[in-house]
Amino acid sequence: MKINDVILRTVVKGVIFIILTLGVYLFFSGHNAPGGGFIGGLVLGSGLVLLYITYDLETVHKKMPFDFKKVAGLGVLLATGSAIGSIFFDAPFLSQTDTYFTFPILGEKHLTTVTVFEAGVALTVIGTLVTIILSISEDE
Amino acid sequence: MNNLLVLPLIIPIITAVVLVFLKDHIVLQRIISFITMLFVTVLSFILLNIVQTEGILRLDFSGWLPPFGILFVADSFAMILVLTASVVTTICLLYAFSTIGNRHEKMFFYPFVLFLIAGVNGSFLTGDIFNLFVCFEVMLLASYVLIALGGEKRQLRESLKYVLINVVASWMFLVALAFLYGTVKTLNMAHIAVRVAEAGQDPLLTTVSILFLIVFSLKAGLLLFFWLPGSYSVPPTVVQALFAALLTKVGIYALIRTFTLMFPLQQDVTHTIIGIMAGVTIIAGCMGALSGRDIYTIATYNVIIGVGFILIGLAVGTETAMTGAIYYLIHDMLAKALLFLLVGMMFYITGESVVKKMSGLIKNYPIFGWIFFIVMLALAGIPPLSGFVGKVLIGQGAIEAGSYILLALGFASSIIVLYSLLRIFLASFFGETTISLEDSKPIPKGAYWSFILFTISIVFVGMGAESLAVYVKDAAETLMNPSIYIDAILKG
Amino acid sequence: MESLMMILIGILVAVATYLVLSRNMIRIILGTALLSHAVHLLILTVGGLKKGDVPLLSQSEGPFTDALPQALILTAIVISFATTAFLLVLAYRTYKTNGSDDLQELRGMPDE
Amino acid sequence: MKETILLLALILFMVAIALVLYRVIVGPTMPDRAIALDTIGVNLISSIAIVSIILSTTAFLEAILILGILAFIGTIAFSKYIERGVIVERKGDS
Amino acid sequence: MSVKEILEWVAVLLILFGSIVSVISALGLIKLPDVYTRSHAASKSSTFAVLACLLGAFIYFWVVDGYVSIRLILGIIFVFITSPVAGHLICRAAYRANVPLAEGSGEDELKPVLFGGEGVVGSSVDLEEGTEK
Amino acid sequence: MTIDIAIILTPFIMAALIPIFYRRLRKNMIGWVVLIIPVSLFLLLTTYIPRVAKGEVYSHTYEWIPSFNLNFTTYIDGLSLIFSLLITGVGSLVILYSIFYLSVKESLHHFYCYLLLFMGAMLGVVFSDNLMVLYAFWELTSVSSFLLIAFWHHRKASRAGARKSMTITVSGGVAMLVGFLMLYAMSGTFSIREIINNIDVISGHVLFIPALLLVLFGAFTKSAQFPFHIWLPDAMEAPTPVSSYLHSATMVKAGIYLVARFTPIFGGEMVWFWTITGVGLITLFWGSFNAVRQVDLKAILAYSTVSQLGLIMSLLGLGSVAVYLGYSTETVMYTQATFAALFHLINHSTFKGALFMMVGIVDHEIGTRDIRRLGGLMAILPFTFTIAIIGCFSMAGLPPFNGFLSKEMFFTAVLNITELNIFSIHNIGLLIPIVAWVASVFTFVYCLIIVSKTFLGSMKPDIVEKNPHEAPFGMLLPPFILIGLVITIFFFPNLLGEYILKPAMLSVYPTFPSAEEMTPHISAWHRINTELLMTLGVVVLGIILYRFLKYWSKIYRLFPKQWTLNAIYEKVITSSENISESITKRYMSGHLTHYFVYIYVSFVAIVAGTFIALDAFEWNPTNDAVIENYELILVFVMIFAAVAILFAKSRITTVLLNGVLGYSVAFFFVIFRAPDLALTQLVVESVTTALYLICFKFLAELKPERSTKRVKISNGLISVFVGATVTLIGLTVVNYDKFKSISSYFEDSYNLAGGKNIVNTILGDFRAFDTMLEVVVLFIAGLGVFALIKLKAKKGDVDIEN
Repeated sequence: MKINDVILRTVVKGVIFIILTLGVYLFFSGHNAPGGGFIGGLVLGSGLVLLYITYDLETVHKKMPFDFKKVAGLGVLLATGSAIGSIFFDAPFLSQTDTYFTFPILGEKHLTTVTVFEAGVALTVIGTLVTIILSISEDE
Repeated sequence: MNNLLVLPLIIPIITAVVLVFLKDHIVLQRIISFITMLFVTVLSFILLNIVQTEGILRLDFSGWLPPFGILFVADSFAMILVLTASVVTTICLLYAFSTIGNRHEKMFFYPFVLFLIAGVNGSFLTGDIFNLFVCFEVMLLASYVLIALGGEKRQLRESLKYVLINVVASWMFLVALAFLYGTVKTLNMAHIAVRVAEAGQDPLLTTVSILFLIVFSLKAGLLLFFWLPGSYSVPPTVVQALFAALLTKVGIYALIRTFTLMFPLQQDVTHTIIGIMAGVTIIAGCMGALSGRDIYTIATYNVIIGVGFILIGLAVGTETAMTGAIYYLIHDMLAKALLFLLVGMMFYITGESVVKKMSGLIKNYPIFGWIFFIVMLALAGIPPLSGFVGKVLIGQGAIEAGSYILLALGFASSIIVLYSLLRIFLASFFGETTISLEDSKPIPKGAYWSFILFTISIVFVGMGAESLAVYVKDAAETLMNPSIYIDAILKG
Repeated sequence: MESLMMILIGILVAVATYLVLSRNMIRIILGTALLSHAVHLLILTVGGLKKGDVPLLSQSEGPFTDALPQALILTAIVISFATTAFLLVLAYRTYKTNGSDDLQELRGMPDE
Repeated sequence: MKETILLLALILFMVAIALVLYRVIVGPTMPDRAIALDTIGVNLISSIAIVSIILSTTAFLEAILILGILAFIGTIAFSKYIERGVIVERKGDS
Repeated sequence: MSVKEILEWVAVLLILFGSIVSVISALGLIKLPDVYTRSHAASKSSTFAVLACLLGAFIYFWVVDGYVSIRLILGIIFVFITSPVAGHLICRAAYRANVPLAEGSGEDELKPVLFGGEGVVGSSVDLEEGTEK
Repeated sequence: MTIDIAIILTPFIMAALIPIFYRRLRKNMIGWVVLIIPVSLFLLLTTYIPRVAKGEVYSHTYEWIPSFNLNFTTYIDGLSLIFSLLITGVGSLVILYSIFYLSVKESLHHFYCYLLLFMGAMLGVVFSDNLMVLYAFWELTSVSSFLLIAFWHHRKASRAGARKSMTITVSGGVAMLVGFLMLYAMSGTFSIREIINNIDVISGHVLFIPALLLVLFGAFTKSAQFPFHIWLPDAMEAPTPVSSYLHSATMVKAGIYLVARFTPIFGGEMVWFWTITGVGLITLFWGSFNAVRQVDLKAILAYSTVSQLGLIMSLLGLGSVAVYLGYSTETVMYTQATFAALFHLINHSTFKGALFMMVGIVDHEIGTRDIRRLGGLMAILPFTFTIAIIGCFSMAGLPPFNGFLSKEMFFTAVLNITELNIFSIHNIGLLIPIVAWVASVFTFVYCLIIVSKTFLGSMKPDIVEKNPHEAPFGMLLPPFILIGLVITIFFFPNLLGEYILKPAMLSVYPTFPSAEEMTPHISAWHRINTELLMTLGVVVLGIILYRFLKYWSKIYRLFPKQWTLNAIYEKVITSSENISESITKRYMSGHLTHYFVYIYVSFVAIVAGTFIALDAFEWNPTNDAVIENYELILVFVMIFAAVAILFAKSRITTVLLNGVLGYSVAFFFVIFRAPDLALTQLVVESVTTALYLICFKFLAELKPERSTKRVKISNGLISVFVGATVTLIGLTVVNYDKFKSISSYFEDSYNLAGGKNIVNTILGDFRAFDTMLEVVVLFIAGLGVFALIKLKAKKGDVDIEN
């Protein structure tokens, strides 16, 4: 029995952008406002899961051919790597630095290595979340 | 630079993640994981020596001074355990190479082992109580996966129990942490010690410490060991060996830390309870070992007896006893790992786990049999093998402190240990050989190597106890004088 | 409020314990979920409630509520999520291989 | 006065949540519960908005949006579960 | 009373209004006889309530703090878009899962089209305690 | 490397070398190569005799674990020299004997390896001054004797005997270790000599008597004293050379050595005197009494060994009186008991060694050791018969053999002691000579049995058929050497006394000024006295008893079978196994619920117990934050939802209610000013709920709990208690305000770490390490889920998975 999901899919196409934008926003705003890598990652992950729910594994996989385990692994590497980086500068492990950069359009921005760390966190969260849900869904 | 301190934790983690990307390159995985563990072992040995010369090391992560940030602290006690754990893991890897099989290897077996050891090392090194929780979880999650990996009926069933019990234990840990934070308002272990001392460890703080006692007892298998026999007998042999060698020891480590560093002031309450629990654990362990009809049961109950014995050292609480406990910890980690590897190998070559259904193995596997004999003697504390020095020192401490009941229980238990293992040896290794040499399954080379390396280390720990004495004495001194630790953290 | 929260936590814990003590896998897992809810509230409560403003420097001058328990809870939430995910999968794998979700039927002797 | 009204509104929302909880518990069918949970989520959105006003902070406004998103995802998931027993399908047009 | 104050009052009253609607919708959710009618109560009234409430909050922050919250606007839009879809989906699911209509509903014209008059669909999902499996 | 340590280590080195080189040798060569070791050691040790006789002692310290006072201190004095000579001397003979006794088909390399290990361990025991090293070697003798006894491990009886001997002797060793540790605690040293020097300091200590008893426990188990003697007869399953070595000359003498060695320390105690004398005499009697009823030649010898060991032991006990009394001209006569003990020790080794070898020959040539199937062997095995008759008569205490001399001295000692008026000897002291005499009668009887049942009478037909013949020369030589000694010692006892026994006496009585006084002149003939009359009585009554053996042997049947010591031992072992099994099975039920009950009950009992016992509860709600009405409603909503979960019948309901709880928690986070938490909790809760739903595809619907009402009520009670414990402690904790939180530091986060969100700064910077690990946890979980799903047990794959 075929069930058509036209309404859902149409709405999701629009909504997904709100979600992903929100995720990115939360990720970046974390340092000064609620949010951060973890929540950002979760929201992005939820967005992806929403796609999987609305469509199906194969369709989404064609569009996004990632191995999400590796995405998660990359995230861990990024997080630990940013942490271990400080060793080479003779600073204690996990030391973070921050500077103010002036970008052409965005103006002065506060950049910290925490962002790299948080990016690692976010990637891991996305990767893990999707891995878990996909693994279970693929199970016979 | 003290940054070296984090390496025993971070290197296994990074390697593990890298290995995830090398999913199908099994040989590469083996080589990399082995080199990593070798490196960690060497590194922890170097660190141990640095601690010797320079005193307690600490690494304040991100440079935040204690008590605000998280930090790693390396005193001799922690480093000894890190070193032993790394040695055990390295040797166990050798065993794994030849026995674990492709299916496991492709399913991230090595990454999980590395995560496990990372969590274990982290638990030994951390100086922050909440971080201890997190390190515990790293270790536990890895152990959950390792125990369930394979997906057999029995395995899944027991792992479910194991996981559920540990989830509840983790919950209790969090409750204890909440209460601890609610009272002393700090998380750094040295700082907690200072504040507890300031408050004179009043009744509420003692209650909180007892809560920690329960939590760590669950992990260590002290009195609350019900989960242990079932769950230690289902996973693949290497995993069993790693669990037996590492997991309960982390709980023991935490217990010792808690009651020597953070809550040492109400010993008549806390140490009495620990003593009673240790005594009951030994009795129950002995009964289990006596009742066992199959090799796994006997081996797992031996783990429990070992836990009780080490904690007698803590309950007694003198410096001699503590020295003994540390020696015994080292011994127990090595010998229990070897015991489980041997027991697993017996199962592998005979397909049986019931003692009486095997016979005469020594004919076809002489080295194997004699190594079992040696580990049996070591576990029974027969000199000059590894268990002896620890046993003697714990006994001395118990006499100094006048804890004669614990003394009697502890020493009687070694007879039961001997008896139970002797039963295996006599029934399974001695006796008529039923299988001819040609028909018998060969033991893989890697397994032999791991047996031999473990045996060498057991003999070394016993005969060469003197070479460890500097470290162990230093560790015990630090444990008995928490101010050394506290000063190293908070002053400087 | 703290006292009220403590009572609520106590009730949650009691319910969770009862669930954990039951025989059905799902109930037990739900029990652990309840336990984690309870402990998160507990950590928050022992840090002191409503003692200050939201811990955002951009929003107020202080005093702020204790931020450290919040950070701890965050970590705890993530860990309990990870554990729950694994536990659920383990539970259903066990159910599928062993054919029962009743822990009493899943006893099995250690030396069978 | 405004404070009181806001508190009153908050209480009303709580009452609404409590009432809806009845539907979650009693059912009798799955869709009933799903709808009720959705409603609870939506009511929580409103409550958070009011609390934000009372605490005069904008820190929780993200929570509002997120709660909206989650209520939506949750409801979709539920509806798929009710309809097909599966939430994520393996192949298209199965 | 300045404009600011009036707006504040408007905001507060909007919120109050929203809360009252929400209670009514909750009552409806309890009182109405079957899932379809309850869905009606839930999706319409509670959407309405939440929109009123969020609008109130938006106005309040705007007026009092001078803070135009994009997140709130986004939230309003989001709820406005998704709430009907959610209601639709859940009702459809309920229908396809054979949740019966309340006594006294009009004739079910969709049934023969969807289920071919059989009225049986192989849903394995538990709908109601006692009836499944 | 000096000589003394070389003596100890050489056997070990050789033992280690055997597995390496044995393949290169012809099988029958191994024994000859091994023989070099004990012979050369023996010769080496004899060179010490004159020097030690002059009163010199040799001591060297080698550091082993100096940090804990575990040093390898060798000590050679008169006492250790006696034993070391026996060990190497008898050892040489036994190896020589075994070369001919064991067939080349046996795994000889194992045999000699164990034997050398044992020899080294024994030498270590007698040469060690450090208690811990002594203990180490002591256990090593147990272990190596275990291996020797289990040499024919394919036989069930061998294994059982080995297990028994190992269990009993190691238990004794462990007890002894505790005793040693107590000595250390009292004296602060592990050196026996230093302890002897400090004896005044420690003798009043509370631990003194327990230490004494524990050390004796060790000695008694090793020397097969009643009631621990039961391992010795079973140990006869070992090959005969082993029995003749271990159970005549060496291992069982280790306990004797220990007692002699510790006499200077403990000798002054009444407990010491009575325990040793009493146990010795009981053993003496019990061993000889039981030897009579045995039918296996080796079993007779085993019990006879037990009995003789009891004799030596009781002599040492009698001799300890002299330590108590201290030196004076009158007390010197009591030291003669010790002298007799040492003398008999040597004598026993000679004749018992010979007898064991004799039995070996019989067994080897005839194929049985059962006296009911033997008889009339005199004609076929004349040399063996000679050995038997000399050995037995010596054992029975007849002249002209060395046993006569020591037996006479034994009688003297027991008679002397009755005249003493200490330790309340006057009450029951008369028993001592009576028991000794009765036991000697039985000794005489079993000696007769050995000789006559084996060698006299008529030969059984099945033996004749086999046409047996006398043993080869190599097998006869060692026992003949021993027999030669038996006679030699009788004629020249004072040579032995002067050169070997005299220095040993000084070791036992270091406080006595001269060894000369303690070395009596041994003479075979003295005037007719009580001792001689006693010997005569033994002979007469012995012959009578032997003649009428079948009439009175019925008394053995009076002992019910299930009450023999062996049966009790077995019963204790099996019942302890069974009891442990039933108890363990009872609580280790495999029920997760039970385990949880244990955990929760101990949680409540221990934590709440401490909490109440210490009276820690305090509650002061005045500092609480205010409660708003809407919060109250929310609390009720949560309680409702939580309780409803208990009664929910479908799994979806429970999950949804859990979701409600989660959302409510999130709302609490909002109320309590935790925006990050609220966000996270919302998302996590939703994702978790989704996970539940996804997994439900594979899980069954809830069934109603099928537990009984009692279980439900007890579970309910436990739950309430757990909840109450958390609440009560929590209430107290909330009011605890002795300290300020460290988190005020973080409020400066913008300046410190450049972030305005304090929570996020903590997570990303102050406590970033937690976050990093938490990410790792998440990653492991994800990977784990993947692995768990993908890696399924293969169908039909039996659980052999390594």
